[in-house]
Amino acid sequence: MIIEFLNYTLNGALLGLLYALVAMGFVVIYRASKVFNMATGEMLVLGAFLVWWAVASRGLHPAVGIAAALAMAVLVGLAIERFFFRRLIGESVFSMIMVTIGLLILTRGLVLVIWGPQERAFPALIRLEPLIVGEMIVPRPLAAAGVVAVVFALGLHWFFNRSRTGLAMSAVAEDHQIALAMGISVRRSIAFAWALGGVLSVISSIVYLSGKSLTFLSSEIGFAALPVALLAGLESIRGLLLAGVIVGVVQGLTSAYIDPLIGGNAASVVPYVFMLVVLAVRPNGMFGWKRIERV
Amino acid sequence: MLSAEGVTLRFGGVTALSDVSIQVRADEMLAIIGPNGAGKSSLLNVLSGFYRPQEGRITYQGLDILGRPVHQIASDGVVRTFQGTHLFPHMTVLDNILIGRHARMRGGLAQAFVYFPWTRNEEARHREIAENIVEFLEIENIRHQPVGALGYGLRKRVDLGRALAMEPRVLVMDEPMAGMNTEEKEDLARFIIDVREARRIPVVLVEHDMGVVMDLADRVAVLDFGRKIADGTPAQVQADPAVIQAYLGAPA
Amino acid sequence: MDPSGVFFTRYQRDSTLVRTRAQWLALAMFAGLLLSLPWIASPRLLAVANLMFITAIVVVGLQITTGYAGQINLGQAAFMGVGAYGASVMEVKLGLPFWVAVPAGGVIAAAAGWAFGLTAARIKGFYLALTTIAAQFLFVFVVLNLPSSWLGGVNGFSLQPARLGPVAFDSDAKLYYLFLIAAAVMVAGALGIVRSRHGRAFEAVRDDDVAAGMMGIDVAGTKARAFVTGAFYAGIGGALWAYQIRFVSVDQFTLFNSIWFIAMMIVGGLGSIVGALVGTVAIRAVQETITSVGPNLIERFPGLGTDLVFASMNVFLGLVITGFLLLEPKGLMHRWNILKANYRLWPFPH
Amino acid sequence: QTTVNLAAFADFAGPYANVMNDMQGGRLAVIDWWNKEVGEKMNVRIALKTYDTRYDVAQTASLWPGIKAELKPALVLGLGGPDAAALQQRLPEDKVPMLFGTAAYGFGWKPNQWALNVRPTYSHEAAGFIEWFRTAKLEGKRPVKVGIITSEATPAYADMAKGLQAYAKANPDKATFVEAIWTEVQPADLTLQVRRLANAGTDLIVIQTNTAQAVATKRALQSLNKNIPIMLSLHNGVLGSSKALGNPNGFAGDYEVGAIADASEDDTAARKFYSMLQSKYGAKAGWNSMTMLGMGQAIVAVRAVEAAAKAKGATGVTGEAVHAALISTDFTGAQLMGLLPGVDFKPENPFPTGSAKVNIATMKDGKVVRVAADAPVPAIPKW
Amino acid sequence: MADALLELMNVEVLYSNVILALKGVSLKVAPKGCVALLGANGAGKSTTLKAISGVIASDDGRVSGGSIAFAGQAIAGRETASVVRSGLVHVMEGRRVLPHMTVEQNLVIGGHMFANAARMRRALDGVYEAIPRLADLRTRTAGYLSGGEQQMLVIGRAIMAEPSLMLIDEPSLGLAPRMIEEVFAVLHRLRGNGLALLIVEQNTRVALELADYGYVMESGRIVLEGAAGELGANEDVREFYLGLDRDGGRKSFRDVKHYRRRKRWLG
Ligand SMILES: Nc1ncnc2c1ncn2[C@@H]1O[C@H](COP(=O)(O)OP(=O)(O)OP(=O)(O)O)[C@@H](O)[C@H]1O
Ligand SMILES: Nc1ncnc2c1ncn2[C@@H]1O[C@H](COP(=O)(O)OP(=O)(O)OP(=O)(O)O)[C@@H](O)[C@H]1O
Ligand SMILES: [Mg+2]
Ligand SMILES: [Mg+2]
Repeated sequence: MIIEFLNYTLNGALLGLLYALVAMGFVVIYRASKVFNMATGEMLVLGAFLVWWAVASRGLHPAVGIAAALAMAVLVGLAIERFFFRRLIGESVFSMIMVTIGLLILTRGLVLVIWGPQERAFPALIRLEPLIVGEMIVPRPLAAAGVVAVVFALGLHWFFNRSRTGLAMSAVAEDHQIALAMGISVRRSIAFAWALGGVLSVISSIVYLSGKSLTFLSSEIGFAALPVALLAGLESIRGLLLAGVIVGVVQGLTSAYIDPLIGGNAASVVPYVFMLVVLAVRPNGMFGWKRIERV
Repeated sequence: MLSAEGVTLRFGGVTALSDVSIQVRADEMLAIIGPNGAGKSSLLNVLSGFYRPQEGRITYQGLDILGRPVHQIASDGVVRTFQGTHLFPHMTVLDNILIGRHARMRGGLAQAFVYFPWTRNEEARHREIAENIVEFLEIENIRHQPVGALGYGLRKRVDLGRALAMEPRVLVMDEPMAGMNTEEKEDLARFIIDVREARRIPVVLVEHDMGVVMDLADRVAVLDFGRKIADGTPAQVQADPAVIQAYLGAPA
Repeated sequence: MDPSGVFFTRYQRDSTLVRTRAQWLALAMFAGLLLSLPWIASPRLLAVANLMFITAIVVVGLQITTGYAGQINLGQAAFMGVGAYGASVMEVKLGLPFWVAVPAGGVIAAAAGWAFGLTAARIKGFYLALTTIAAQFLFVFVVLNLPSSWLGGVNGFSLQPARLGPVAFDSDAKLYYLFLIAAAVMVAGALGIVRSRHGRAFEAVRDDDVAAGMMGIDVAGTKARAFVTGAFYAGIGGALWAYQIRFVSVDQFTLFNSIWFIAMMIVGGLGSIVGALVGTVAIRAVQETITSVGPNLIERFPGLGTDLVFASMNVFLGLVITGFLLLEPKGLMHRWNILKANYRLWPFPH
Repeated sequence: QTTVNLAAFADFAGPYANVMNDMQGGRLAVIDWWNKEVGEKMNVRIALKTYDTRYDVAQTASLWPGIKAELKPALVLGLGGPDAAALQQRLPEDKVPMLFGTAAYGFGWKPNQWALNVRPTYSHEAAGFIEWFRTAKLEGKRPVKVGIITSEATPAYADMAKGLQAYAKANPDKATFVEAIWTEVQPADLTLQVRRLANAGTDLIVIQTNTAQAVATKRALQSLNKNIPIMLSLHNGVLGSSKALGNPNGFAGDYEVGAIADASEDDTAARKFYSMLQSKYGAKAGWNSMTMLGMGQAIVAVRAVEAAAKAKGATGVTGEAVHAALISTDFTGAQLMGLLPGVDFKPENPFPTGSAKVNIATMKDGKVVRVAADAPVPAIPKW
Repeated sequence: MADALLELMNVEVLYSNVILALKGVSLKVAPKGCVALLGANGAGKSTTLKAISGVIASDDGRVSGGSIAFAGQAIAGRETASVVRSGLVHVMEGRRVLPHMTVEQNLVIGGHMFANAARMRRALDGVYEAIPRLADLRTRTAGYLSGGEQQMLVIGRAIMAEPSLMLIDEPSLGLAPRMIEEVFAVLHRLRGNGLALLIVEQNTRVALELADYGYVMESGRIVLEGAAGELGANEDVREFYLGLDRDGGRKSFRDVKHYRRRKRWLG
C-alpha cells in the first residue's frame, strides 16, 4: 500500500514536471515579450507534427529528424514575430493575447489542412520499457520529462536572471516602451521568445507523445499545464518545477484515491481548485513578480 | 483634526518611518519636507490608510481610524492628491473629476440599469459641481479629453480637481507642483489659497520647492530618514542647522 | 462627439444618448428594420439574428466586466451555462413561467459571478483572467457530478417553449421578438450602467485600482459588482439560449465559446457597449458566412475535397481574426471614432 | 423524376474531423447506388447536401432554419451529440426526422423521438460483448470483471461509464464493475491507473471514447507486461488504434464491437456490398468501420425514403412520411445489405432494441477478423 | 552650428491621426552642446523628445512632417532601439523604472549593450560614484523606491548607456533641493566629458545655468530661442519661468497675481 502511494506520488510528480515543461512555453514567451501565449498547446501540436513529419513520415534518423524539427520550429517562431507581433509592439496587452488566440485558431486550421485530422503514431523516441525500481514502476517518457524540465528550468532561470541578454529581455516583459527607450530591441526579444517557444514545443512534444498517438487535439495539455504556470507565478521559471510537482502530486493522488470514491473526475479540476486556493493567499503565484502598488 | 502618534512603518528591512508624530490642526497649512526617501509619501499613505504602520495611532476627528478601509477614510474627508499622477488615464477629465463625486452619489446598480429621471437628475446635479471645479481650475478646454493624453502639469491640475470634488475636510497633497513652471505654480498656489479661504480646511502639503513651502505654509515639519527632525514655523525651520544639513544644502 | 452647432443648455442633455434629429431618425429607421426583419429575412438569417441577440447580451455583459471594469473574464460561457441551468431548473423542476425563469437564471449566474468577483479583489490581471478559466472546469465538473436528479447530470434538461398567456414562443420568428426585446432592454440597461456612477467606478478601478480606493471607491465591492453585472448578462443570455434550443447540457458552454466572446468584444472595441454589439455582429457574420460558403463551394466544385474546404475555412477564420487585430488592434469603434473626428474637422486634416 | 432532399451534418474541423472523410464517402456511395439501382425505377432521386456543424450546438442551431427552408429535407443524417442537442426539441415540430449512424446515449433514450440512432447505446453494445465474452472466454463460470476508461470531457463520454455501471448493477451474475478510470481526452500516461485495474483482477477494459485513450491504455499494458483484452468501439476500432500506435498489429487480441457490420476481411454481405460500391460507384472510402457508420446510416435513410415513397408516392416523401416509415417498418438485415442486423424503431425507443445484435471482431496479423456475428444485446434498465 | 549633432527641421507630430501636437518645430543641438527646452504644460516638450527617440510610435503617434537628423543620419520613423544604439538615450518623463527589478538590475540593463562584463562593471561603478545614493539602494526593488529615488535611478540608468546625446525630460522633478544640486553637478561633469544634452526642465534657473542655448515652446511651436544668457534676461522668461519680478526680486507665492483670481467657484 505504502509503495503504491509512493508510486502514485512519484509518477504524479513526474507528470507535474511534464506540465511544468509545457508551462515553460507560457512563461518563456511571457518573460521575454509580455505576451501571454494562449496558443501554447497548439504550438506543441505544431512542434509534434514537425517531429512526426521528419522522423516518421520522411524517415530521417531520429537525431537528424529532431534537429530538423527544431530548426523548423525556430523558423516558425521567427515568422510569428515577423508577421504578427512586430506591428503590435507597445499595443495593449489585450490585443496581444487576442492575437495569440487568433494564432490558436489559425494554427489549428493549418495543422488540419497540412496534416489532416488523422491520428498519427508519434515515433517512440524515448524507449518505452518502464523503469522498475523495486515495486515501483516509472514510465521512461515521464522520467525523461522530469529530467528535461529540470535542466531547462535551471538553464533558463540562469539566462533570464543572470545573463545581461536575458535581463534585457525581462525588461521587455516589464514595459515595451521603457525597453525601447533603453535601446533594447523589443522585436528581437519577441523573436527570440517565440523561437525559444518553438524549441520548447518540440522538446515537450517528444516527452509527452513518444509512443502515443498524435492529433490536433493533443493541444489540450496546454490547459492542463496552465495551473502550473499560474501557481509558479507567470515570471518564475524555476518556480515551475515546484509548482509542477505540487500540481502533479495532487492530481495523481486525487485520481488514485478520490476519483474512485466519488465516481467522477475530480482529478481534472483539482489543479484548478488548488490554484484558486493558492492564488487567494498569494495572488502572484508562489514566485511571481509581486504587483507593485504604490502611490 | 488629523494626527499621527508614534508611527513606525517598516518594509522588510527598510524603516520608512520611525516614531513619527504629527498633528494637523484645523485651518492650518502644514508642509512636510525632507530629502528624497525620507518617508514623506509614506507618512501621507499612513494618514490616508493605504499603509498600515506597525506601531502608532492615527486619529481623525478624535477617532482612531487605523485599519479602516481606505475608501471610507477618503469619503470621510481625508482626501489626497498623488505624487506623480494617479489619474484614470482612459477617462476624460470630466469623468475623472466626477469620480471624486462617487462617494457622494447614491444610485444603486439596478437604478442605473433603468436610468430613470432621478438617476439622470442626480448625474446632472453632480455634473454641475464638477463643471464648477473645471471652471475654477481653468481646464474647460480639455474637459472631454482623456487624461492619458495630457502633459504632466495639466494632470496635476486634474488631480487637484478630483480631490476637490470629494469635498475634503483635510486635503493632503503630495508634491502638487512638481513638473510645473513658475507661472503654473503660481496658478496652483492661487488655487490652493482659494480653496483654503473658501473651505477653511487644513491642508497638508509635501513639496520640494522651498519657495512654495516657505511662502504658503503656516508650519513646516521636516523628516529625514524616517524621523522627524524639526517642526515649526517656516522661518524657524529654515534656520535650523540640522535641516540645512540634511535637506537644503546651500541656502536657497 | 456632437456635430458642430449643437449646444446644450442643461447637463441632463449631455448624458442623453440620442441627441439630434438625424440621430433619432437613424435610430427609428434601424428599429423599423429590426422589427420588420422576420418578414423580409430568410429563415437562416432569422436564426442567425436570434443567435446574435443572445450572443450580444452575453458580450455586452463581458464588455462591462472586462472592457469597463478591466477584469478579464475567460469564463463567460460558464456563467452563461449557469444561467441556462438556472432557468432550466426553474422551469423544469419548479414549473415557473419563463418570465420568472429567465431573470432567475440571470440572478443565479450573477451569484456565481459574485463568488468569482470576490477573488478579484485579491487576484489581479493575468492571474485573474486565467483563474476565470477555472469557472469553466468547475461548472462542468459540478453539473456532471452532482446527483443527476439535481442538474440533470449527463442527461441535461429539456424545456418546453416559453409561454406568455396563449402565445408559445416556439418558432424562430416569435423568439426573434422575444430576444429583440430582451436584447434591447439589456443594452439600454448597460448604457445606463456605464453612464452612471457605477460605470465610472468600473473604469476607475480598471485604470488604477489603488487610486480608485483613495478616491472613496470601494474597490473590492466594485470589482464584485462588475462580475455580478457581467455574469447576470451572461445568465440572461444563457437562459434565453435555453429557451431557444430547449435542451441544455454542459457541452454547450465551452471555453472556446468564452474565447469567441472575448474576440467579439475586442473586435468591436474595448470599453464600448456599441462596440460589443458591432463586434458580435461582425464576428458572427463572418463565422456564419464561412459556414454557408463551405457547402456551396463543394456543390459548385465537387473536385475539391470536402475535408480540405472545411478545414481551410478555419484557416480563413483565423486569418480574419488575426488580420483584423493587426490592422485595427483597438477595435472597430476606435476606427469609427477617428472617422467621425476627421469628418468633423473636414476639410482640414487635423 | 422527383428529387428528395436530405441534409447531412459533418465535422471537418472539430473533434471528429479525423473520421469524417470515410464516413462521408460511405454516405455518398450508398446514395449514388440507390439513386441508380432503386430510385430510377421509382422516379425518385435523393440529393444530399452537406453542412459543417463543427460538432457545435450553436452552429447547428443557426444553420438549421436555413437548411429547413432552403432544402426542405425529408431526413437529416446527423453526426453526433451536438446535432441532437440542438435539434431534438425542434424536429417533432419541424416534422423532419434525423438519423445517426453512431450508437445512442442514455440521455437520448426518451419516447417519441425524431432523432433516431441506428444502433443501441454504447452501453448496450458493451453489454452484448460482455455476455459473449463471458460465455466464450470465461465459459460462463463467473461474472466478467470489467473496467472502463473514459473522461468527463463531454457528457457523452461520462454516459458510457454510467450505462455500463447500470448494466453491471442490474446483472450481478454477468458482470462486476471494477472501476471507471477518469482521465483526459489525450492522457499523458495511464500506467498506474491500468495497474490498479490489473491488480483488481479485471478481465476486460472497455474504451469507447477515442483512439488516444486506447493507445495510452495499450502502452500502459505493455509497460506492465499485462495482457488484459480491450474492447473498443468502431470509431476507435482496432485498425485505427493500431495505426495510431505505430504497430499494424498492435491491438492483436483486442476487440471492436458495434451493432453494425464490422470491417473484418471476411466475405460478408456488407463486404460484398462495399466492394460493389467501390467498383461500380467509385466509393471514396476505405474498408473500415467509419465507412460502415456512414453506409449504415445512409442505408437506413434510403430504405426509409423508399418505404415512404412506396406508401405515399414519389411526391409524398415528406419528413413526416419518412418518420412514419422509420417507426413502422422493421427493416431486415438483408434489406440493409447486411450493414446492420436489422432496425426496428419503436415509439418508446429511439434505437433498435428487439433486433439489435452486435458484431464482434478482433485483430489478427494486422487484419480485422470477425469472431462473432449477431451476438444478442441484453436489456439494460434506463439510467 | 552647421554640423549639428541633432537637428530637427519643421517637425510635425500627429497623435492617433488626429491631434497635431507639434506644428513645425526646428531645433538644433551642437556636438557637446547643451540645449534647454522650456515651455508651459502641454506645450509639446515631451512630445518633441519622444519624436526624436521614436518612442512616440508606441504612443499611437507619428512624425508626420519635417525631418530629424542625428549625427548626420535621418532618424525620423526609425525603430527606437536602433536610434538608441547609435548613441542617443531618452530619459522619459514619469520615472519609468523597471519596477520589478532591483536598482542594480535596472542599471545593468541600462548598460546591456556593452560588449563585455568588465566594461559594464566599470560603468556601473561610475554611476555609483556619481550618484552615491544609488549604491545604498542597489538591492532594493525599483518599484518601491520613493519618487526622488526613482528619478535618480532613471538618470543613472541613462548614464550607463554612455550615449553621445542624452534627452532628459524633467530631471529635477520630485528631487529635493540638495539632490537637484547633485544631479545637475553630475550633468555638468558629463558635459565636461563631451556629452551633449537636450534637456526639458521646469526648474528654469538651473536649466539655464547648465545650458548654453535654449528654446521656449508654446502649443506645439517654438516661440522664442536664444543663448542661455539672453533667455535668462528676457522679461517674459523672467516673469513666467524664473518667477522674478521686474527688479529681479523673488515674488512671494502668497500674494501672487490675486488680480487674476476668479472666485466664481464657491463664490
Ligand atoms: N511599499 C514599499 N515597500 C518597500 N519600501 C518602501 C515602500 N514604500 C516606501 N518605501 C521606502 O521607504 C522610503 C521612504 O519612501 P517615501 O516614498 O515615503 O519617500 P519620500 O519622502 O516621499 O521621498 P520623495 O521625496 O523622493 O518622494 C524609501 O526609501 C522607499 O524606498
Ligand atoms: N498619447 C497622446 N495622445 C494624444 N495626444 C497626446 C498624447 N500625448 C500628448 N498629447 C498631446 O500633445 C500635447 C503636448 O504634450 P506633451 O506631453 O508633449 O507636453 P509637455 O510640453 O511635455 O507638457 P508637460 O510639461 O505637462 O509635461 C498635449 O496637448 C497633449 O494633449
Ligand atoms: Mg514622495
Ligand atoms: Mg512633458
